[in-house]
Parts: sequence; C-alpha cells; structure tokens
Amino acid sequence: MHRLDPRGKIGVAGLFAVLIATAQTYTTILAGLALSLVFLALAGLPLRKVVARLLVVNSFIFFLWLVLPLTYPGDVVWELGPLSATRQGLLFTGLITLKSNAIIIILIALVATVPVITLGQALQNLRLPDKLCHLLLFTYRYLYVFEEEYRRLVQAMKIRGFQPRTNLHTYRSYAYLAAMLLVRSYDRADRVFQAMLCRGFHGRFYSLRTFYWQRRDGTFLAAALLAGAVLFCLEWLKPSLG
Amino acid sequence: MHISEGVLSPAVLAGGAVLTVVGTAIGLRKIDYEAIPRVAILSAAFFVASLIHVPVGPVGLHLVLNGLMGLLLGWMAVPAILIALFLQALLFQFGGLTVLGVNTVTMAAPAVLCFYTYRGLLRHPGTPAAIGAFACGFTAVLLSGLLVALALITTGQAFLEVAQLVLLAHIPIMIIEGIITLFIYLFLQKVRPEMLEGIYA
Amino acid sequence: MSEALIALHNITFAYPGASRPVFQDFNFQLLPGHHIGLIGPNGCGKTTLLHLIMGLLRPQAGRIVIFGEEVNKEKDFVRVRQKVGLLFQNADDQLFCPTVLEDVAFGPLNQGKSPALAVQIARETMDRLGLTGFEDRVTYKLSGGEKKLVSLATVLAMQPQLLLLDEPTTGLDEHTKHRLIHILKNLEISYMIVSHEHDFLNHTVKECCRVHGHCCQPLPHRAGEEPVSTCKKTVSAPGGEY
Amino acid sequence: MSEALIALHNITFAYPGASRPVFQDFNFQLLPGHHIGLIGPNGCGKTTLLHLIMGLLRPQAGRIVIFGEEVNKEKDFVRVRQKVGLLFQNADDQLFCPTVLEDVAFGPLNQGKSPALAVQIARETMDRLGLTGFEDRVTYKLSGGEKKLVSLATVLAMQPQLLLLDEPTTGLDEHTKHRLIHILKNLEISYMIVSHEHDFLNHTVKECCRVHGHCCQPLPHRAGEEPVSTCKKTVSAPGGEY
Ligand SMILES: Nc1ncnc2c1ncn2[C@@H]1O[C@H](COP(=O)(O)OP(=O)(O)OP(=O)(O)O)[C@@H](O)[C@H]1O
Ligand SMILES: Nc1ncnc2c1ncn2[C@@H]1O[C@H](COP(=O)(O)OP(=O)(O)OP(=O)(O)O)[C@@H](O)[C@H]1O
Ligand SMILES: [Mg+2]
Ligand SMILES: [Mg+2]
Repeated sequence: MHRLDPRGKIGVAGLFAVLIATAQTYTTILAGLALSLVFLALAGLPLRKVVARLLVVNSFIFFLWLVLPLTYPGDVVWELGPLSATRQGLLFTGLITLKSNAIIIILIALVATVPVITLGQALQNLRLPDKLCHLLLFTYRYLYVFEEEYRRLVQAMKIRGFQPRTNLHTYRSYAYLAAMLLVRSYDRADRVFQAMLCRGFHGRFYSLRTFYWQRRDGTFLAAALLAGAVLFCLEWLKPSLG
Repeated sequence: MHISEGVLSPAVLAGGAVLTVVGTAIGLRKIDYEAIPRVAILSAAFFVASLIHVPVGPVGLHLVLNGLMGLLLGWMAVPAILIALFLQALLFQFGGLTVLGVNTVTMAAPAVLCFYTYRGLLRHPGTPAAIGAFACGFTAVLLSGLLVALALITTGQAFLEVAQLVLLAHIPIMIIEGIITLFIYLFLQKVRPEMLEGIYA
Repeated sequence: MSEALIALHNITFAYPGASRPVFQDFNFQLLPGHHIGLIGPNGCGKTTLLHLIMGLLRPQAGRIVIFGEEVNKEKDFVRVRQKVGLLFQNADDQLFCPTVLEDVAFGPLNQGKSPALAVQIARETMDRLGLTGFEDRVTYKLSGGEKKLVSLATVLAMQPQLLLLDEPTTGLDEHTKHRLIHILKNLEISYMIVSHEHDFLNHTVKECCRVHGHCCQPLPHRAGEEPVSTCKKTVSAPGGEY
Repeated sequence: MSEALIALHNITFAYPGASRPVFQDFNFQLLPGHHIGLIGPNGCGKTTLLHLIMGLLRPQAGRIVIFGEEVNKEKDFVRVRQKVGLLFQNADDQLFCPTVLEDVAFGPLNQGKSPALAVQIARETMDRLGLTGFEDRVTYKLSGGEKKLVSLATVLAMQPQLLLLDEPTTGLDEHTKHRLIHILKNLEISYMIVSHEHDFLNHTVKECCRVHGHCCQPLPHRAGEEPVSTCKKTVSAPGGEY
C-alpha cells in the first residue's frame, strides 16, 4: 500500500470521498464503510492510534447526537420528560455518523499515510497550480518552526510566573505571545528563504523521489474504479431497477 | 468551527468548492513567488492558532484569527486558509476533504470582507485603527458563525437548532478574538510595521 | 554543611521518543552561596538539567528537592519559579513583549504586584544593569548583547534567590562579556552558569563540574582540564569537597 | 597582485527604516587563496557584509565585483551563489528539509544534477565531515553542534570556490570546535570567517580585520589586540599589505 504511487491514492481517495458524501442510503454508506475498512487494513496502521484519532474528530458528531434526534420531526420512539427522540432523527444522525467516519477513514488510510512533502510534489504533478503547491510545502515546513518557537515562548512565560486566568492581563499576554510568534517566524521565513536562494533555489522543488506509474498502481486504480462503480450502482441505479 | 465530513448536502458542498476555487484563483494571482514564504508563515500561524487555548471562565476556547489573516493578507488569505485547513484535515482529520471548500469559505470570506470594510479605519493611526482592529477580529468570527449556520440550514431544516447553538457558541469567541486581534495589531504596529503594509496597498 | 538549595536524587529523564535517556539515576546538589559552572559537550544534557529544575520538563523517576521542599506537581513548580530565575540559552526565546519596560515588568505583575509597583521595580532593575533609557525600546530590535542584558533584567526583576544561566555569552562581543562579568560579580545570590567558554567561567565561578548521564562531576581544578577520576555514582556535592 | 575574488567599492547600505546606514562609502577586497577573519563588536555589520556579497541585501550605492565580474541584478547573484557558499549565523535558518540527506542534496539538485548523483555527492560530503550515518536523522532534532556541521555539509556539497562563515563556533563544545578547525585547515578554497572567538581565529586564519562603517581595517598582529591606526578611507586590501 505504501509503495503505491501517491497520485493514484489521492485520486481514489477523492473519488470515494465524493461518492460517499453524496450518498443518501444506508446500503451505499455501509458498503463505503466496509471499503474504507479494507483500505485501512491494507494500510496496516496501528489500530489504537486510528481509533484515538476517530474519537477526537467525532466531537462535532457527538454534538449532533445531543441535538438532532430530539429536534428532528417524526415518530417518537423514546421520551424523557419534555425530551423526545424520533426514529427519523436517530436514523438521520446515524447516517451522518457513518458517512463521516467512512470518509475520514479513507482519508487516514490513503492520504494521511503519504508524507506531506511527497504529497505536495504529487499534487504539483497532478497539475495543481505551482504556487499553491509551494504554499503547501512552505507552510508545512514552517509548522515545525512555529511549533518549536511557540513551545519556547510558552516556557518563557511560565518561568516568569504566568498563569492563565480570565482577565485582560492574560488576553494581552496571549496576544503578545501570538504576535511575537508571528514576527519572529516572519523573519525566520525570510532567512530560510535566503538560505534557499544561497543554495541555488530558483522556484522549483526537486525530489529525491521520482514517481513511477507501475503495474500495481494500474491494478489498484482499476480495482478502486470497479468498487466505485458498484457503490454508484447501489446508490443511484437500485431504485430504478427495483 | 470546522464542519465535519458527511453532514452537508452535495449542493452546499459543491457551492463551497466553487467559491473556494474562484477565491483561491484570485488570491494566487496576487501572490508572487517572493511572497510565498510570508504567506506560508501566516498560513502556519492560522494552523497553530487553533491549538492555543485561552481561558474564558471555566472553559478553554481556541483562537481563530481569521480577522487577523484578512487584515494582513486581503485576498491572499483565501489560499492561505485553504492550505491551513487542508493540513489540519490531513494531520488531525479536523474537517475533511469534501467539506474543505465550505470550511474555507466560512473562514476566508469574512477575512476578505473585513479587510475591505475596515481598511479605511485601520489606515488612521490611533483610536480609529484600534477600533478597526477590534472590529475586524470581532466581525470576522461573527460572520464565520453566520456562514456555518447558513451552510447547515441550507442543507436541511433539521439543522435549525444545531445552527442556533453553533451561533451561540461563537459569542464568547467573538469578544476574545476582538481583544486579541486588537493587541496583536498594536504589537505589530510598534514592532514590525512592515507587516501591516498590506492595508495601505 | 547547610541545607542544599537544589537537590536532585536518582533522576531519570528521557525525551519522548528518544532512544536513550539523557539522565539515568542522576544526582546533583547545589549549596547556598555557591557559584558553580556547568560544562560538558554538546548534547550532554546541560540545558535539560536546568529545565528539569524549573519544572519545564518532568523526570520519569527520582526526587527533586528545592529550598528544602520536594517538588512534584505543576503547583509546586509555580512556587519554585517565583524564587529561581532562568536565563535561556537563546535570548530571543525570553522576550515577547513589545517594549523593554513591559517585558521587565511582566514578572512582577504575575507575582501579583500592582502595575505602579511593577514599573518601579522594573526601572530599578534596569538602572542596576546600566539599561537606563531603554524603557521604550522595542525588544525585538535590540542587538544581541542588549537582548541578553534585558533578559537578565526580566529575570532579576522577579527578585530570585537563585539564578540559572544557560550559555549567557554566546554571540556576545568582548565588551558586553566584560559588562556581564561585572554584573555577575556584584550579585549577592547563588548562581549556576552553563558555558563552553572557560575564560568566562574562570572570571565568574570558583568551581566547575562536568555534566554526565549519572551525576555532575566536580572538576579537580579549573575548567578546561580533563579530569581523570571516573564519575561516582553517589550524591556528588559540587563544592562540598572544596 | 592577482585579481581580487571579491571587491566592494564605495558601498553604501542602510536597512529600510533605519536611522543610520550600516556602511557608508565602504571598501573591501579579498584576494585568492587568502583566509581572513572578520571581527568587530555586535551590530557593527559583519553579517550585513556577508549578505551584501551574496546579494541577499542590495546596496543603495556602490559597485560589487565578484570573480572579476560586476554583479548588480538578481541574475548575476544567482551565478555568484553557485560559486560562493555562506554558512548562516544561525544553523536553524539554514536547514529546512525534513532529513539530513535531503538537505545536503538540495544544493546539487538545484545545480541541475540528477537525483542519483546528488545523493552520491551528499554522501561523500557527509563522510568527509564525519557525518556518516546521519542521512535519515531529522534536521530539527539535532543538537546545536550537529546542526552546525550539517549546515557546513549543505554548503560544501555545492562545491563552492569561496566560503563565508558567520560565527561558526557559537555554542559548540571544545571537541566540535577542534573538528571544525581540522576541517577548515584541510579545505583548499579561500574562506572568510566572522567570529568573536580569537582563539578559534588564531587557529584558522592568518589575517584578521575589523569591520567599520567605512572599511575593513587590517589588524597589525593577531586578533585580540586593539589597533591604534585609524581607518583609512582608501581601498584597503586586507592581506595586500602583508
Ligand atoms: N526537544 C527534544 N526532543 C528530543 N531530544 C532532545 C530535545 N532537546 C534536546 N534533545 C536531546 O537531548 C540531549 C540533551 O540536550 P540538551 O539541550 O540538554 O544538551 P546541552 O548539554 O544543553 O547541549 P548544548 O551545549 O548544545 O546546548 C541531546 O542529545 C539532544 O539531542
Ligand atoms: N533586518 C534588519 N532591519 C533593521 N536593522 C537591522 C536588521 N538587521 C540588522 N540590523 C542592524 O544593522 C546593524 C548591523 O547588523 P549585523 O547583523 O550586520 O551585525 P553583526 O556585526 O553581524 O553583529 P553580531 O556580532 O551581533 O552578529 C545592527 O545595528 C543591527 O541592529
Ligand atoms: Mg544547551
Ligand atoms: Mg552577525
């Protein structure tokens, strides 16, 4: 899985994300979820980390569970005092939950396994605007600069007895922290760019990796297209057949 | 506030994607190669800002800073925010791929709007600029909240209550963002006025 | 022998994800009124040691006793940071307010002093270090030497009982180095200096010790000479043997 | 007297927004095969001088001639940067690729070498500096000393004809400093070193000169002694007088 051409993986992930996002029936979405689990198994990622990730990103979904079943019009199946949940509401929220998780799992299995640097180069290869890809690569590179400088400045605040509270001093200090971070990183960005110029950079990122489209990539794409077609039929052709 | 995958209707998703493509194209046209590292820095800042939690009473809320992005970047804020959201989706799975367009619009449209609305005020140093900076941070979050609510409601009437709650949750963030944007603006004005030249352009 | 200001007992510390711990069963002790220099090769753990004392990093095992009290939790370290001042290896990491006066007053404000009093303390500290007239200078635009001195002022403004200095002379010219030596000689509190410059240490401290994975080994004479004895695994009191 | 490698004629340079220019009518010259040390207090303009030579900053007036050709436009400096290597004052500014090997190969790739050849050059350079086995280390997790050496490798991999080193020893321990001295002594190209450490300069260069606003003043003897003569306003060739 990890040796597949990143361009193919990006394309397949995009295809399924769109298919599942537009699907409206449980059959399709369950099939999509099954497919996403197949990808996940192929990617061989540590399961515990994936589950931890999924728990975190489901917070918005959790919030929907608190509201939607209670407000959705339909047949009441459960009541507690003034609160009542409807069958349609529960079904609807369940659908959203499955959809959301299926797409996220596909994203984790196919795209998040590609190093961002490779991803940037692959996107450039897929004819996305050069400037956008450069922006992606630079932003990723600066994330570390930022994170490191952020960590240091927070330590500087700590050793001088700073404790966050709900007051103006706290907000001002946080604003200064953010602003100092900006200014320093901005200058650092300039210097890093100068360092790149000094080493002959002229607007093009070379990679030590070159992308080769191999047989297994073709196989993967063909299999994925087939699965996609099945999903498509499930969703849109079934009603007319039935 | 990121909207998750799988919530919105295809029409809303498509609308967000189209708007984002147009906005990004305009933004990219304004970026020359020399400016890429600087835009990237702000993009990274926007990414990291959502990891900074500030206390508001008993809870911690994270910064948004889209007002500041608009103030510093104008149209260029669109690609910058797009990239930051893309990386967040990739590294933390906040938001996602299909909602990338909608999420970018809810964050970036207020940024660009605030840039043009408050540019006049910000050009006058002293109290007008300070008011402008506060309003910029405040309004940008307010508009973001409204756009998120709008995206939800156009998806389906079922989301009406959810949208109201989302909007409600934005109120404390608006005030905090206003204050923080104000102080950041004052800091930059004193320490590195060159970074603010965008509003004079 | 009076009670130690700082005592580390059997500390074990490894950075998350690192293959080897920086410290294993590490012991260290600083006695009141002592001025000591810490030396050792790059990456041996000098900075890590200072950060452990300040509670910016937490050991995986062992006990830290500061001013006679054992410190474990964040709350204990908040109190430690009121009494111990740390000068970072990189002055850029220490300053984050727009102007010098605000930065120097930041610590006293966090200690709960009124703004008027904080400003007064800040001014006095700056006068003492020869920084009169710097109040409204932008911290970010100071020269390397000035940044170091202002950082020192921000730390001294909190009226610490103990000072930890991490490579205070890097990048400073001769003149500023001499000014720093003069300032340190006139301080009445204990301090500990990390430095690679033996010349500077000869002027500012009476004892040096070399940081190892297990202990701080007192050097028989002055810095710069390779000691022959091997590191003892007991509590080594740098200074207790002089 | 052979032709100068670098010649600066009547250069005037001020940072935008600064009240005073750093250089005014500044003259400087470096002859082939010479190794010189640049000294001077913090903020006198040493780093600025190196950045002017690399075209990272542009003078407001004056002429810069490098390898016998006058350089003015960005295009001219692109060629200069293929032949002149600059080691930045701060190694963090210099390294920007995720792994050491990618960083060292970045320069050769920009010079149009094939990925295979670039990797080979990178490995050879790293071997020469004793960095074998560092290929896959993450650049931002190296210790201070290691970062400096890797930065040097990235510069040497471009096979420059002239090396500019900006405070190469800050924060390095004795051992690494000696390694650096050894490496520099075995280089066959000209170099110029900015440093505050006279000891280090004594081992690596034969002549020192002090940077002023108007010229580089050759020092009569070794570094560390205050010269009595005042700065001459004519073209002063550091080395030409020895
Ligand atoms: N954030 C970090 N994550 C992982 N490892 C780290 C981190 N910081 C330091 N290290 C490692 O821990 C060890 C000790 O680092 P430390 O910074 O304490 O060294 P030091 O003695 O201060 O060196 P120097 O003289 O270069 O400042 C080094 O091997 C270093 O690579
Ligand atoms: N980006 C900048 N903007 C404005 N002024 C600057 C900038 N960089 C440096 N200066 C100023 O220009 C002068 C020369 O700076 P430079 O960095 O060349 O000094 P230096 O000799 O390298 O000092 P050091 O020994 O501290 O490295 C200093 O007064 C400094 O404050
Ligand atoms: Mg250190
Ligand atoms: Mg310098």
